[in-house]
Amino acid sequence: MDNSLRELYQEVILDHSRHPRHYGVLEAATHKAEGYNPLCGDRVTVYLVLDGQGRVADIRFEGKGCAISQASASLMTDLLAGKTAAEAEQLMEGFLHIVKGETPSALPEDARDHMDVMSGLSAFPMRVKCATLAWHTYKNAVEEGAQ
Amino acid sequence: MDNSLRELYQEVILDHSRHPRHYGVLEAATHKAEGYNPLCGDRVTVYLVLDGQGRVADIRFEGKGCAISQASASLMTDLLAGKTAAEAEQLMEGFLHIVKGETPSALPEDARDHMDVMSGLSAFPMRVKCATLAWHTYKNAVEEGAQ
Amino acid sequence: MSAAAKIIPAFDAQAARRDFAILAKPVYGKPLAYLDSGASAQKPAIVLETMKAFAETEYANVHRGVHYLSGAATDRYEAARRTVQKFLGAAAEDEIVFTKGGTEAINLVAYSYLMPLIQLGDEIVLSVMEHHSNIVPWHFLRERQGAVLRWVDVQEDGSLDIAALDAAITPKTKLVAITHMSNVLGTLTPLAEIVKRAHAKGVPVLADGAQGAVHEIVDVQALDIDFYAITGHKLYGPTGIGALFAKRAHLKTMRPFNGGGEMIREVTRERITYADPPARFEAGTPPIIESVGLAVALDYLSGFDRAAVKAHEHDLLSYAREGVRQLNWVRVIGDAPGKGAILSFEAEGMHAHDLATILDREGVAVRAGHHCAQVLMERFGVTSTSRASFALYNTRADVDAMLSGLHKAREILV
Amino acid sequence: MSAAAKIIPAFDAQAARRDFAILAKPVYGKPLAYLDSGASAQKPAIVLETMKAFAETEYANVHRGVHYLSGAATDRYEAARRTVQKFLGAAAEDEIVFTKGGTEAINLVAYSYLMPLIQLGDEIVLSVMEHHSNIVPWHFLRERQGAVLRWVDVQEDGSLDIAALDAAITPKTKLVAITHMSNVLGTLTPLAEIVKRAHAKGVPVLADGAQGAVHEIVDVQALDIDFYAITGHKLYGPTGIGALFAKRAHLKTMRPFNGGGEMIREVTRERITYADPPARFEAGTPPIIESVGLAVALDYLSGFDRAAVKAHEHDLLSYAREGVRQLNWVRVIGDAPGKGAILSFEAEGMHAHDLATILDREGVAVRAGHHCAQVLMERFGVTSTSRASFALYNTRADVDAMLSGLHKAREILV
Ligand SMILES: Cc1ncc(COP(=O)(O)O)c(C=O)c1O
Ligand SMILES: Cc1ncc(COP(=O)(O)O)c(C=O)c1O
Repeated sequence: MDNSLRELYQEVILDHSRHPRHYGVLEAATHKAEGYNPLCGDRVTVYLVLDGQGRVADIRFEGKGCAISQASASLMTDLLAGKTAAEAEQLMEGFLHIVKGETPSALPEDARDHMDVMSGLSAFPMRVKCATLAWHTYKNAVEEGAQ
Repeated sequence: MDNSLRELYQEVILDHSRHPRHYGVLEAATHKAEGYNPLCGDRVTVYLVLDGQGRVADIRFEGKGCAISQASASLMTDLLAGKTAAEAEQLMEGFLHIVKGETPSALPEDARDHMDVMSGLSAFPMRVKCATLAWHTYKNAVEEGAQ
Repeated sequence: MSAAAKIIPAFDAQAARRDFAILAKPVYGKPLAYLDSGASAQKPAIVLETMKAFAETEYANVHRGVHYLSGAATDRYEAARRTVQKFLGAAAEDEIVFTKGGTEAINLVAYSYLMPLIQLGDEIVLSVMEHHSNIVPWHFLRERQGAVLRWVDVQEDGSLDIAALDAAITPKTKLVAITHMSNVLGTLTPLAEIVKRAHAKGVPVLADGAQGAVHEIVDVQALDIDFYAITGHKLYGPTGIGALFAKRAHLKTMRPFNGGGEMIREVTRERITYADPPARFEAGTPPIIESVGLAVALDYLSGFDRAAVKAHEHDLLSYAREGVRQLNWVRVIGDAPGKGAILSFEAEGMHAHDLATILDREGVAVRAGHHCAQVLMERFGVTSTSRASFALYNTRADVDAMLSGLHKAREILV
Repeated sequence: MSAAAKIIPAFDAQAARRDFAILAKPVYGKPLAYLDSGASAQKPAIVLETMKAFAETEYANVHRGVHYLSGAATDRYEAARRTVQKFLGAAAEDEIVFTKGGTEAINLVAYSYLMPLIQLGDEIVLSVMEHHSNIVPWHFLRERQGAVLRWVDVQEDGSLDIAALDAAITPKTKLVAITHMSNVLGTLTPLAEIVKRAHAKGVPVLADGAQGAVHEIVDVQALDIDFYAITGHKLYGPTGIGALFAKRAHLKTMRPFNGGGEMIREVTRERITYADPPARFEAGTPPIIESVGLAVALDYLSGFDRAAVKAHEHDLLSYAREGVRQLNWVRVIGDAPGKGAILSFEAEGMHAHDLATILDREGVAVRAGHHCAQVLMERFGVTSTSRASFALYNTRADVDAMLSGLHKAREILV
């Protein structure tokens, strides 16, 4: 068995994809966006409650897609919940680096540990878009998704 | 000097092209057509007087073009003048064969001799259209050019 | 042993494989099982070598020059047109228009034939299994001119509902646009019957032959079809070229599509007249080297006993279908009788992209996604499928690799 | 010795010739003097070999697959886009749309940008020296939507009358469509100045760079130009491919041209949404193998000192012009200051086709005809000219062959 495959589809990822955290609609969402990958038809909707300072007071997602896109969305909600706008920004930047196999500039140790489960993606450039879909959707929700 | 060139641009051809026979407008034309070669911009107008039986009672042409197209038009008018419809048809068929280097089926001896000056064209397939322009225009005049 | 299987020895796939250098090149250290010819076929050496040799010895622009190379190139280009004519069984070479691909061939009909005819409320009949290339051009006419798209459903097994098609043709129908062979289901449509019914109501028919021409012998005269579109790169030929067959009577009335060199008769400041077909529809420098490649590819394909090739591909299809049928966690989509050599399926608990990624590492190249057929995906309630498509160079070993890859994927993902 | 001649040693045309196998192949037993690169350039070995090698090792359809070959091919295709971006000095790769050629690139602007904007009486400014590819698409808008074509004349020497151009731009002008370099006269137009004047009046500018990009270093950002069209086969690349540079702001608002796979976001029975540029304008399977060839061709060209290449070509032009000037029976058409390496002429008492036929038998390939520029022919009162166009692989020996051929032709014809 290909090692890079084992690393990509490691247990944490599969667990996230089978049992996604923060899954479902957030009726009270202040921000919301739908992401779509036209190549595979995968979809994800990200719901946010941002407080006055832009802190992620609550977050949920809903979606249909491959293990990578679902796991990535689930992982993202874990990471972003409770974070300030600046922290979230930093996390997103770090994540985008990690999945491409680049070294993120500055990232809190624990976030990095969490994200490291996704570093196997760098061997699968064609799947990077699956992993970043949720994050780009989150960003869209913040910037253009005010309800 | 390339022999095939000498044969193509033999004196008879150049003479026809420099001093075309039956050149000019035929005011009394019963039939008329304009031919155009979009590749080189060459033009020829063929004027006919057809009598009741379709005999070529008179013929003229006007045009602008390369030595081959002008010579061919001039030669054609020499050949067609006075011919019946059936004879003209046979001449045209014979000519189309000769310029492609094929053997015409049946052709009066003297016409064949006249046309033979054009047989050098078969070595220049890219120039065949120049030689056939006048003939196709003649045909158009007969079929669709009634004045 | 089936009748089809008995014919197989007439075609030697192992020998044919040697014509395709890429098939011998391992992927991630594994033998390549290329099961994505439905997206694009690999090209035999003779195609690549002839294109190169042509460019090294006879290349120039076509039609415009009187010099030797220009004449040689023009001869090759026009000979390629005759090769396509013969391949499709067209009555005359001037019924063949070279395009940049299958998509452009269909767009040519949309822009040049249908656009000037369409009035608000006019209808276009198409099936739910069309490729986007045979959907979007008609959607344009809906968006821009108020045409109405009339969709014909397929049955559960993926076969075309011919009665539904017949019923969909009304006095307002201006065209039936239908695939010859579905790139997802493999379904072959009864073109002759479709044409008969459409013509009975005075409606012309366009067939998208991007897949059909690869697997079936096409005879546009016998079909009496109005338009038939093909694409070079699926026919073992180069990219950048395709062709449209259109009946001469249609071509004569069609207005130009792209404007430029070659397609005009005369241009002045005030007005313009157009060249006769097919030149009228071939604006600009055409894909000259590609036309030579396409001709060689068609000759290559026609050089085989096509029935034997079909039997071989069908053997692979049956073998693969049998293989996945034994996995009760795989659902095949498309099982129409007599279908062509394409197998689409869903595997329980596995998204097509994850499956394809795992197969890839096993050297197995399949397609995953909506296959440019989202309307069909919707029809079957899926967002994507996995697809294995078979070409003349595939063997049972390729299928075996896929089947064993499926097991590995299940181990990893489920 | 002129200043230009002094720079020549920096570029070794004899060495470059060895990259072009076809140049060593005699024609009618005579050495080939290929002076028709303005119609289409020959292709260096590296282009042909790379295309073949790519097809033999990394070929698959692009964008749609997750398997190895599909990824490899997609990488090459997108890398080619970046090569074009760099070649034209564009700010971003998504400002480059691949097309089938220069003609389609201009038609794309006509269909996708201008067609939806044109109202009855709106004007398009173009020069009388445009190639049909930069005339006919605008005639379509005249025929179909009542646009008005405003023609800008050239001066007797073939240079653009910039004051006339300025005057032709009115409040009704929707586009200035102008060649960068005339394929007949060799005239280079002052694009930067044209753009400045047009933009001052709020009018966008399209440049037909089919010839210009071959001989000039293009920087679309420095020019601030809106659209720039190129074609692969004149740039020492393959047929079947070209590209359009368009400013991102334009691409964003432009509607689709061809409809099909790749260019959509989502397709349902009722509606359709489109992909972002450049994909929106690349319907169907693109010219994949050709994109790889084009990238190599551009790298090949850029690998030389372009100023030295230009000096070399200019030396050939001067040498040829000097040669024909000594023949008082030859009239050169197009003598604009700083013009590019194309020489058109008429020879007294010889029709261009007869002349070209005779030159051909001497191994000299020139173009004869209207060069897809009938409006220009009319302007100069001719129906055709002979044209020698120079490429990096030409030498003074080619010019000598042409000059001696001219004498022979006069012997025969006059
Ligand atoms: C059924 C069908 N139609 C049309 C097309 C479009 O052909 P192309 O992409 O070569 O333009 C394809 C292939 O993508 C296809 O499978
Ligand atoms: C000035 C000019 N514009 C446009 C074109 C059209 O390019 P293509 O024929 O490659 O489409 C050409 C070449 O034929 C040209 O010389």
